[in-house]
Amino acid sequence: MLTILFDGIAYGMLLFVLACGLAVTLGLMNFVNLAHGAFAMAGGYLTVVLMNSYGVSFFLCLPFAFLFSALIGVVLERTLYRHLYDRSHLDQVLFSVGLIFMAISAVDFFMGARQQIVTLPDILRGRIEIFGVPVGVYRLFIIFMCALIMVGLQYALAYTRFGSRLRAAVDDGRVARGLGINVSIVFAVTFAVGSGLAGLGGALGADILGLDPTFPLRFMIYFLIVVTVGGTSSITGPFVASLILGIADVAGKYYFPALGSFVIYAVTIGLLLWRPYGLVSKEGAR
Amino acid sequence: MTPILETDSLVCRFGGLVATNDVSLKLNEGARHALIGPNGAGKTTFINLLTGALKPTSGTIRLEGVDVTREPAHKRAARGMSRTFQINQLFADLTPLETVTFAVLERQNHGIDPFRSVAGHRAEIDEAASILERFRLGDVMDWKTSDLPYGKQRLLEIAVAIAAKPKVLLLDEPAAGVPEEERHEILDMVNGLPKSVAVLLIEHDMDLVFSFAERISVLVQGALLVEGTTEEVANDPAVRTAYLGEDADE
Amino acid sequence: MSEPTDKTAPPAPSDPVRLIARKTAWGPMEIIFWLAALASVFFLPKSYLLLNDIAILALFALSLDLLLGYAGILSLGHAAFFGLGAYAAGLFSIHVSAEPVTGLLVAGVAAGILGFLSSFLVLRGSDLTRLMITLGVALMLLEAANQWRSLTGGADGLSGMVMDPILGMFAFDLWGKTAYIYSLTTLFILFVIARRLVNAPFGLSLKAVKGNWTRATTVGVAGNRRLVAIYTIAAVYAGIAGGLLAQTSQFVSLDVLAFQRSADGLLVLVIGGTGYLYGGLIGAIIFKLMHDTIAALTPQYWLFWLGLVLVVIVMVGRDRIFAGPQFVVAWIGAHLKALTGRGER
Amino acid sequence: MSELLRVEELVAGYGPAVVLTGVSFKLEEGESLALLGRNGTGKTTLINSLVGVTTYKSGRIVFDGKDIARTPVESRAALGLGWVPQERNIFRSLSVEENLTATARPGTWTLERVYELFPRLAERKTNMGNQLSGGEQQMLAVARALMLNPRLLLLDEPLEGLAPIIVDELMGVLHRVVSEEGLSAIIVEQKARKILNETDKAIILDRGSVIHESASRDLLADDAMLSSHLGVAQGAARPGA
Amino acid sequence: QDTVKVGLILPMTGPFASTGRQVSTAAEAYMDVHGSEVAGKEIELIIEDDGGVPDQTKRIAQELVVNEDVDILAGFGLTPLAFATAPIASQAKVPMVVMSAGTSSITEKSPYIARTSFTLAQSTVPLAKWAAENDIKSVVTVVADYAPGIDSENSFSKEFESHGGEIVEKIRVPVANPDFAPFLQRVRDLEPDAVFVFVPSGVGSAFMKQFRDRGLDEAGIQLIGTGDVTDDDILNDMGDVAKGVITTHIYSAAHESELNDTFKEAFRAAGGERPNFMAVGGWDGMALIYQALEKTGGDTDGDALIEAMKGLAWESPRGPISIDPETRDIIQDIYYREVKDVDGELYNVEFGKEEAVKDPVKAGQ
Ligand SMILES: Nc1ncnc2c1ncn2[C@@H]1O[C@H](COP(=O)(O)OP(=O)(O)OP(=O)(O)O)[C@@H](O)[C@H]1O
Ligand SMILES: Nc1ncnc2c1ncn2[C@@H]1O[C@H](COP(=O)(O)OP(=O)(O)OP(=O)(O)O)[C@@H](O)[C@H]1O
Ligand SMILES: CC(C)C[C@H](N)C(=O)O
Ligand SMILES: [Mg+2]
Ligand SMILES: [Mg+2]
Repeated sequence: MLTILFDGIAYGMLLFVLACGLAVTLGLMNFVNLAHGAFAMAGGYLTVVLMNSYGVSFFLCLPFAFLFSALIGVVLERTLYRHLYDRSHLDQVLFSVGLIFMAISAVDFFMGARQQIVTLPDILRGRIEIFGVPVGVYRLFIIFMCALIMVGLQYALAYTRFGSRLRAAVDDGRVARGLGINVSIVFAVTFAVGSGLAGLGGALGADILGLDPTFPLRFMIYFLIVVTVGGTSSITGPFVASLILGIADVAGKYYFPALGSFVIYAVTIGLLLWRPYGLVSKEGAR
Repeated sequence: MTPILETDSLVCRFGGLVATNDVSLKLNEGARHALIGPNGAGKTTFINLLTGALKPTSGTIRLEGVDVTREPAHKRAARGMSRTFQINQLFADLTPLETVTFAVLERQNHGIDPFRSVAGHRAEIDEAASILERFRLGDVMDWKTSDLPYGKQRLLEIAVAIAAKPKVLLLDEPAAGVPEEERHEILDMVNGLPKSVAVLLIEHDMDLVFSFAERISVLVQGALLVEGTTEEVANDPAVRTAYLGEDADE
Repeated sequence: MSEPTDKTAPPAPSDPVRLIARKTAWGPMEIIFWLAALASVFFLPKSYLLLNDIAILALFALSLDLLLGYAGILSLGHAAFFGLGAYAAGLFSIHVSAEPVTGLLVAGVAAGILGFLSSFLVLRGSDLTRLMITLGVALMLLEAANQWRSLTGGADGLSGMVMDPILGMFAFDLWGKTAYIYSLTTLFILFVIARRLVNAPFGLSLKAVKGNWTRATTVGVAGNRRLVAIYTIAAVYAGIAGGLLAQTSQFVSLDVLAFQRSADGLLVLVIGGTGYLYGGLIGAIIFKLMHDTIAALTPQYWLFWLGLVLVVIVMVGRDRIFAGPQFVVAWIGAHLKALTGRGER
Repeated sequence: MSELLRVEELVAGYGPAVVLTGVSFKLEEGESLALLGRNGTGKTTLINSLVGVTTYKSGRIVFDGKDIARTPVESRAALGLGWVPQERNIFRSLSVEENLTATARPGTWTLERVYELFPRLAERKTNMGNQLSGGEQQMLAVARALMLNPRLLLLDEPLEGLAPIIVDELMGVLHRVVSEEGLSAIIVEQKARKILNETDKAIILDRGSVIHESASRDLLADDAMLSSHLGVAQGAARPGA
Repeated sequence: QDTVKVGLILPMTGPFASTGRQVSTAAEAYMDVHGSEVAGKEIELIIEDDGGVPDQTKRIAQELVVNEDVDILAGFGLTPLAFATAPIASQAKVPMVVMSAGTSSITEKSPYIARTSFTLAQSTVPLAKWAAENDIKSVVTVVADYAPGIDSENSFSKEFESHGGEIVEKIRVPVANPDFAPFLQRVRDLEPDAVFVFVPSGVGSAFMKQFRDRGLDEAGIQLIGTGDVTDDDILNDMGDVAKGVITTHIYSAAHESELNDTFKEAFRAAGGERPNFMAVGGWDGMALIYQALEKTGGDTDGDALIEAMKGLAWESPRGPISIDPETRDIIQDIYYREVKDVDGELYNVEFGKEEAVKDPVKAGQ
């Protein structure tokens, strides 16, 4: 029972780590970056290459994965993404799907179509007992990382001026600039952080979720569910959503294995009907 | 005679804030009534309650004697309640002609007609065009609405509201953003509506209010402070301190 | 910024009807488009199979355009209706009657019923919410089809369909000729109906509801009901498209319900542009041809080039690409003007 | 008094469309200017061009001795421009207080001081930007500009939608800061007479250029001028024509 | 002209791209080794991508037949892809060589279908027998929820129960499943002697790692499965967790024979890394086509070719195989293997075999 709860939490947290970058780019910047998973994939593959070919330690790979994806993010943001902020969501969809396609093919070309495997260091393997409940060490580690990210983001967005300047820039970029906010830098930094978080998520998730070139498409739906159910106006929303969905999915599969993925979709629809603008939302009725 | 529009102890809260506090107001057929009050007094909120854009916390709204408190906005509109918005609510991608034609078609319940082309509804288009002419929008009726200068958009906002041939017309600061010399014209046009139409006007331009309204209600912090004729209100000391300021009549 | 329409030659204000009619009349480009489609039946015998695919995809995208372009409802789960139509047509042909036209109607009706029922789920919320709810519905249907193996064949697909000749006269052939003509005809008929629909007051009211919900409601429109109506109609269209696929390929697999199917439809529509009905059609032609050509050159990495094209379309701008030749002329013109010093710069 | 702003033959518009066809005027430090003109004559476009959010074509904008016509938009606020856009453009997902602090720059205008000026805002400080009444939004837009601690305030119809008593108060404050704190201001207003009493200078725009420039006092006395350029006239000018 | 066109339709992109890659590389490798001329005819291989979507497979097959005049259709990475195309083979009388799909009933869908891959029942039945004989009394099955998975679930439980074993529970997991945790936890709580697993190759490693991390091995539960979980393609990267896993399958890259060495080398030369059981299906598919053409003397008539294929027997890199003349399905040896470290690399090392296994599903009918 408690093990299932713990697994659900860990799974939810993993979803959160993967999706929180999207919560930043889609939720806060209002850019429908479906290619989010591609940045996650970049982090995952970097980890695989560094570990398997250069023997770099897994722990060191994590910050590298963040930086690597952030770097790709910032380069793409400066060259391509920034031209699309004021375009329609549909154009953004088309563009980011195009990027996904290119990423999938490119990874396939360089790394092959097969599954890549990350071998975790021994201290992260196995399980330990906490209050009599056996828990997976790696899952515990993910929960820990997630808490760290959550606190960091929450602090940056709610307690610094950066958060309000970002939201101002998103609400009305033209006026924000007129009032002295350097919108392009704010966006570039935010985008880099969002991509970097994706990369970190990819590195952390590769072991549990597997890693192959179709990664960005396979998990796109989960990212989107988390951000939508959570609501786009905060980080806490997606966090809570990840928890609920993670627990619901794991418990659903444990208790009703025959229902397969039914549970997570049903919960998603139910939550969205209950709170159409997400769990945490500042929008009122229409 | 039953009033055409009547509210009874209407209350609306936003969290701790009482935006509308026990407001009972009557509009008779053909009324020319103004609602004034300081910023944030709850005027727009009151109109939102009347039209169904907001749901009241308590109280009732009756339109021609029928309790419409729980009715959705579109039903109230179909009963003859029409409004303008303090911040323009227009169809950016349609032309003024399409916009007003749409309103006319809907008034006649043609909106669900899926087969006859809009262009086939000649009478409605002509009616829309003549409304636009009246509002000096004739020469721009084929522009994209979003390309119109702000002042013209303001006029279109009123034209759409009038195309519905309302029984009650609620105007939320219709003259804001309109140049001085055209402000009076707008209200003249509103005045030119059939005498039976009841008009409730919100406006901060006291020249307009005093020249247009027969009765004025003053709302302060969500509650009605005074209601009376133009003179009564203009000379009410409480209104002067709360709203008009000292040099109000220069 | 878009120039106010027709600034140079202001139309006689006395004839507002013409101003409206001008936008809805059949233009020469439209007529050429359909003549070209007709010509393909005679001149492209080798491509019937591909053309048939294009026609079906075009119908699917057209149905999405009714939703997105005219009602502003973003759906990532439109495959639910496509797939339901496909299964309905398939099961109907196996268990009831192998007559294609009735089968197609059954597909449309089945999808329409689902569309009507599920439309109530998408009435509230933001774009993103609708995106996820539609997606969720489609994925749940996919799970259901997967689980209900006895009826649908589950992951193995529904095989054993054998279609009668259309109207008892035209049998489906290996070259896909009958299939293509059948699909094209269906597409054309449904297109004409859609065209009437959007040019009628109903269509205008949809644009209004999409453009500004608040204002449309204050004019007296029950926005929700209009959305339910168009959602149902779009579902019928998608169902018929699915039915066409089932009948012309005589096989139904879970893929008809897959996320990929919905996403392709959306891509196609966005490539072609929304809100003028031809977007889905043009998009389908571009997408399929592009896919087919590139995939023939590099079966492994065609996805890369397709992705690149999508990125380029967005970066350069759809309008400019479509207006290609005109744009070049206009561009040269503008620069000549600048050179002679009479331009704005 | 020294010159704060000099605009020379400014040509600007939106994309390819030219709205301002060559605007020139001057403003001294500590002076207030009324910017008048009919609907659609380019008042907003002029203000926006000073802020930098239109398409600049040619001409000079000399602010404090430096040509800022090509200075990036976001740097102009730091130079001392404070903008109140015509449509207020309150950041809807920021609370009232965040709206004030997000762009604030250090100086004499602080949260306390603007709350003192608009007590209404202090009462509503946790409301989101889109949960304000029209007039409250207007107050917030002005307060937000003041929090930038600018040297030149650009006010595009700041009085629109404000209750008469607030209008008086705001005009009083503007008058005080201009005369006592050496701030300058350009104020767009539809009601010429209301504003001319409170400003030093006035210019009238028509079809994208200045057709009249004088001391406010003189214009106020010039009934002919007022009625021919601002008074009742048939049909608004078409843009760019 | 004297060319024989072979249309090879495979998922070259999408989630099953690695299947397509293995098969197509092996087919090309076969042609590199054996030349492109058979019985005086030039073999032309046309590789097409169907992305794993059945209606695409079918359309491509149809186009190849009517426009390109292909003589033989081949490939078919997944069961539904083969099902969708079967009617085309019948209608156009073109032989269809199934090189990868593994559901038993495929060959029954058209008299023109022959298979060089395997059926899942073929692999699982010997495994069930082995389990029963090796002191395993109770088993939980975990299979991917699609036709091959269900085939394997059915044939395993039938065989296992017939030997007196007990199937405690049958769990089906979604094909695209992000996390095995809940399923594995359930298995653990059910405490069977062993868990039988079939998941498509690729997903296997995640399954195995979580199996260990969750301590199922410490709880005394043995992991057994078809060779898909220890797919040669990725086996080496799995690390310690894979060691000691017992599987049954048709092919191991560690199979010791000269022919297998040739195969592996050719495969590498054609751009692959380590060939797996899908690759060998592609290699043997080409072998089947070559031999059938030899037999007909270059005649490409569909009936003649399929007739020629029946009963063919030859030595494959996996061992001896033949085509059952009745069912046109493959008859082959099934090997018992254990994952072991061989010179620093992980391999499925064979330790026994079941000879000439026919598809048990069809044999049982
Ligand atoms: N974003 C825009 N794109 C294109 N043209 C515009 C835009 N904004 C304004 N215009 C045009 O520029 C001209 C000048 O408009 P502007 O808003 O500067 O006038 P204004 O004097 O401020 O009028 P008002 O009194 O209505 O506020 C108008 O004709 C208008 O149609
Ligand atoms: N959605 C909301 N949530 C919370 N408070 C709100 C909301 N909408 C309005 N308010 C508050 O309710 C009060 C009344 O607002 P309302 O818009 O009715 O004022 P008003 O009388 O129209 O003022 P104005 O003359 O400035 O337009 C204001 O103080 C406003 O801040
Ligand atoms: C084991 C796999 C090669 C089986 C194949 N994926 C099929 O669908 O039949
Ligand atoms: Mg108001
Ligand atoms: Mg203006």
